Amino acid sequence: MRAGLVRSGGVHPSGVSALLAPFVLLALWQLACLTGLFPPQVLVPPSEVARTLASMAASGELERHIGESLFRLGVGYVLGAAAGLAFGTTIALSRLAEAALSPLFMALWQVPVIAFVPMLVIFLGIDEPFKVAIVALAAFFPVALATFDGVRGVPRAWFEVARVYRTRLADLVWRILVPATVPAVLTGLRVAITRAWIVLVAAELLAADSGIGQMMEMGRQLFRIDVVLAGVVVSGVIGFALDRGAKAIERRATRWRTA
Amino acid sequence: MIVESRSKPAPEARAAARGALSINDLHKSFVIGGTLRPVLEGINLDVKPGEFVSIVGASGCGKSTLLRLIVGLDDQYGGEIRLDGERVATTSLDRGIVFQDHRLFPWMTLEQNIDLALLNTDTPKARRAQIVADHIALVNLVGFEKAYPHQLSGGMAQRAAIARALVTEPKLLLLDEPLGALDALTRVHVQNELQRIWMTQRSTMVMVTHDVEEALYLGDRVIVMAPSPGRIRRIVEVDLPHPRDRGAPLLHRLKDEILSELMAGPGETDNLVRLPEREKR
Amino acid sequence: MPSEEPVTPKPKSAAGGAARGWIIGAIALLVIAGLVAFQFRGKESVAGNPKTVTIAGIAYPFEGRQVYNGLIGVIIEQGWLKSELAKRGVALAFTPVPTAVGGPLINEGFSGKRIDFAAYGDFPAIIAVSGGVPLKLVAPLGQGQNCYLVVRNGLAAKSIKDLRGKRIALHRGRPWELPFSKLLDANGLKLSDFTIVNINPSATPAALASGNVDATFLLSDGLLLEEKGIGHIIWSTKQAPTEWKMRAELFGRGDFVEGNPELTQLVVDAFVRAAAWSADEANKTAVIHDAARGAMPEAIVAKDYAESGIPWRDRFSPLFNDAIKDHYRSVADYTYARGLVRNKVEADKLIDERFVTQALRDLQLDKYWKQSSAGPAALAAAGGHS
Amino acid sequence: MNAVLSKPWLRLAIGLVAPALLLIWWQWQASSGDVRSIAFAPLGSIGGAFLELVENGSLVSDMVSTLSRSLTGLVIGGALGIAVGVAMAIWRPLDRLLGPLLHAIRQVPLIGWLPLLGLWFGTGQGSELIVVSLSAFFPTMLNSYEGVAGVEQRYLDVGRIYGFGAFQRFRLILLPAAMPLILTGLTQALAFAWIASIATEILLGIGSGLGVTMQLAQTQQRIDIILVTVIATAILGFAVNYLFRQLRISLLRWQPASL
Repeated sequence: MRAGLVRSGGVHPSGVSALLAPFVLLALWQLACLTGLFPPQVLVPPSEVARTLASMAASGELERHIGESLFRLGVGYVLGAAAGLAFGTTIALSRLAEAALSPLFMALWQVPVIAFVPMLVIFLGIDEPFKVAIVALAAFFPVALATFDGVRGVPRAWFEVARVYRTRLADLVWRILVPATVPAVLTGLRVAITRAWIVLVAAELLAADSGIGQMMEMGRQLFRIDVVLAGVVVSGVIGFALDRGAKAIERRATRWRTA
Repeated sequence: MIVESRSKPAPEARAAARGALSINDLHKSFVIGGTLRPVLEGINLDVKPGEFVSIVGASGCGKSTLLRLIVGLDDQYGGEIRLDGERVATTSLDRGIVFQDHRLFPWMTLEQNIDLALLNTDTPKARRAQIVADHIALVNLVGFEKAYPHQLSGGMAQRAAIARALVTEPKLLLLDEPLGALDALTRVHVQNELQRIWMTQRSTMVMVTHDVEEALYLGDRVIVMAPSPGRIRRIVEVDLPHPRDRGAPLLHRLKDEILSELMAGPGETDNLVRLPEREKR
Repeated sequence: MPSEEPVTPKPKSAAGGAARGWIIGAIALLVIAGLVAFQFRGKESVAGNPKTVTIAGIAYPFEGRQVYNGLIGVIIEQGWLKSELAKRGVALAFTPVPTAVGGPLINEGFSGKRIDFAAYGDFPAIIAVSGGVPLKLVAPLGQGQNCYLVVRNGLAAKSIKDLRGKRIALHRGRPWELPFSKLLDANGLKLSDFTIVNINPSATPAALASGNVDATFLLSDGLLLEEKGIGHIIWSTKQAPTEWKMRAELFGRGDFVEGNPELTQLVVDAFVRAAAWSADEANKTAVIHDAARGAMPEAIVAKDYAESGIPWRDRFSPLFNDAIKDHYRSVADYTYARGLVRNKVEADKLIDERFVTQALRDLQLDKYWKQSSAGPAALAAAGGHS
Repeated sequence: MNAVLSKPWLRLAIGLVAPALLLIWWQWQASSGDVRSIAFAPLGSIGGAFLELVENGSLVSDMVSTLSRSLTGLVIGGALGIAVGVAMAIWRPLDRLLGPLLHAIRQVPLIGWLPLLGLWFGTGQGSELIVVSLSAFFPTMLNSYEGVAGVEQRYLDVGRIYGFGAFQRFRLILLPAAMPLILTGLTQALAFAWIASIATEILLGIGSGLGVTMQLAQTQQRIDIILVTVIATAILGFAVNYLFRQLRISLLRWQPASL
């Protein structure tokens, strides 16, 4: 019976079936390794990856990697998202700002972060500020784009009402803009988290002594595919948790909006 | 098959035997917050083919739910709903409906919106374009065939929705407060259009409305319903030929009668201002 | 006729708009189809020959395709190996691998049995063997690559001792980590005497220029740093015994070498022929030109190759000697000591000299190369190692 | 002010002000003579490098190669993304089964997949296309799912009334209603496929492409060539994005014009 298509926001996938697919995948993976068809060094069985994860967790190395990565992600993301919100709102509200800045914005939106590396290293050195800046850049673009769409989606009538009652800019932003744009902005924030996380790992490949990206790069150099796969599991789980968190916030914030 | 002659024989009279709706002992309840709340109880109604019946009542008397059951969007009910003897279980092209929000697909032009109703009928492709054109003319929307819904006004969109519902020549046409969202002036125009279409098409029509005047002006009979649980309080016969004169004294008398009945309420001493319950769609 | 309500602009003549829309749509589809087809051109499937010998090597982007700069490039040009194998109904295939991630890609290829031979570095080979992939060193490839210690401008450091306590950029896990540790041992220093900063070579120039690091240890891109005026070289493996250099050899997959000695012999013959061609003084300019394709500029390659201590011919000598055995023993010890590998590798079991000696006899080249005279004397020049 | 902005050529002029300021700031950095000249090549040398690359034809072949790789990835990844996203939105158990797994995999950075991809597809031709298609797949899947799940029940009721079969419901209601979000997904997928295409050119070693030139320029410390590739990326990216916006406007002409 085709389940109703009403917006399914409320229904949280029940725990069991959510874990079913990953579990089946792991079982297949384990089987594939046992058949011996694939080289054990590359297709490392999940049991082996679990053992590596356990040993790294015990030695505190895993915790150091995750801690540093999440710190960089946190600071970078907040900076990037805040800048994105501000920029998105300004180019949405002021036609002049949009005409002046959006062409440059649309051009830079596609440029891979690797191209900014030399400049960033010059200005920020190669330690934490450099990596935080890269994460901020990655988060800035999706948030700015989503904020722009969000603010532009606000019906013009609402602005006219604000002008009629001569509301001050602060009230306009706080009472009208924010509630109206929250859904679009939250989607942008959600995309930005994933982007920031993936770019952070790339940045850690370039220059870092710790962090998930560095762990995976070293793993690959030293032909320790189990370490690489441990990195895959960790980054997948952390990324997924961040994404679900953002989705939960998005769902709660858009409860008032019926489909 | 008895061809019932109306006072004014319509040019292309449909076979009059189609469109006989009979509802006996219909009851329906919803589970809201764990408790079973009856919404409709003991509904018995027989609509003769070609008849126009209005249903009027305070909000919460389940009139929209009744329509959703008749059209087949909701098939959980007790009792019997039969159209020309056939039990109503799911949707069918024999029963058309017009909603309060016109529900034209925004991504289709006016023409495409009306044509989609014929998609699953056995009308040959060649004739479909002609049928659509005829119905667009019927609702006076000639020249807007290629317009998108956002380019039409409320009244025009509502008339388009009526055209879409009629194009399959349903035995029974249901109207769920079709004019509720329109301004007073447009509403009068569309009422006249509706009456003119009904007289030419001769299909059975059941219209739900909260406007008593409208119910009386259009309906051969007016079903007055009482809320919680929804049941039929009284059936008022309107013995006037069509098209009617809005100023007819009979209409005014019946209007006052029905209004006083609706306002009195069956002895509940609830205060006048009662927060309208969100009607279950 | 009921009066019409005010209506938004009359819908424009849809016919005109639609036609134009279709035309644009068609053009767009054509362009995309063309680009997608462009992507799948030239992907000819490898001939379904039952027996294929696959050799992997570092490849460089040059004029839109992948080129091999070293001996593999010469083998392809000579075409001798391809015809010899064809006589035996065996196909020859090459797997290009980028410099950025060479080692791991080849190791993954070896373990998946998709690669039979690879001309690549000592570190990744030892790492593969310790990871359980059986490899055999079937032919040495010359004298190895030079590494350079570059110090940033404005820092008056003359030797590694002066850099004690300073920040040094070193990309961990890469082969040139070993010569750096030998330099430290030779000067009685330890890694912990410095702040080692782990940076990818692509970010190093900017770090050195901005003073975020005081010095860096890397391959011939050190020469480029000097030429660009970002730093100056204060030491290089040219001043150290040849076996300190970062070495690359021809490694074969253990089971392939055991199972197909005859084919392995042909491959080694081809490498020795190419080495002989490259070692000929007359081909020097061609060798340097080819080595610069898609890699370092020619001038840098020439400067890197210019070494008074090693005659041009010896640069490509495929002869096994004790220096090579010592080198691989030290790689095995270092990688194990540093915890880069989990189980220690028996360097001696790695080496299989049969094929080179046979090749030299087959090609009458056994007197072409003399045992290089690099011995303890050269060690002294490396900074007073006792 | 609006009068000024309405004339297209004036809008274009305003749009060029910001890039012009950026170039002036750039030139000032480049000619500062000290450390910064490493990261900021003067405009003259960038022009020179541009001519050099155009003359030997590598710039054009790089652009075509990267554009064709990212568009192919977009076509494959996009089509799959829409199919899976729509299927998950229509068939709820599939969503509960596959959803969490796909959302977890979406978070894993590229470096994690390379060893496994290398194992199954070899370093040859196939794997870089898979990586690019993957990076295009996820944003399209996410947005197609949201698009179809958000279709209002009242439109589906109309479909039921007129006896729509499953395929008619999909073609006439679900797809058009979800089209705005599907197009948003495709725009994001284009940017991600583009960036992934450049990343794979560096990590997997491909004959030609903007990423290859960028990597080579980085090893040869030719900052001017890096900047030429960056500018080429920005211009090409801007152009393709502009075309996408036009496609969106023509496909969604049934939507009321926004603010």
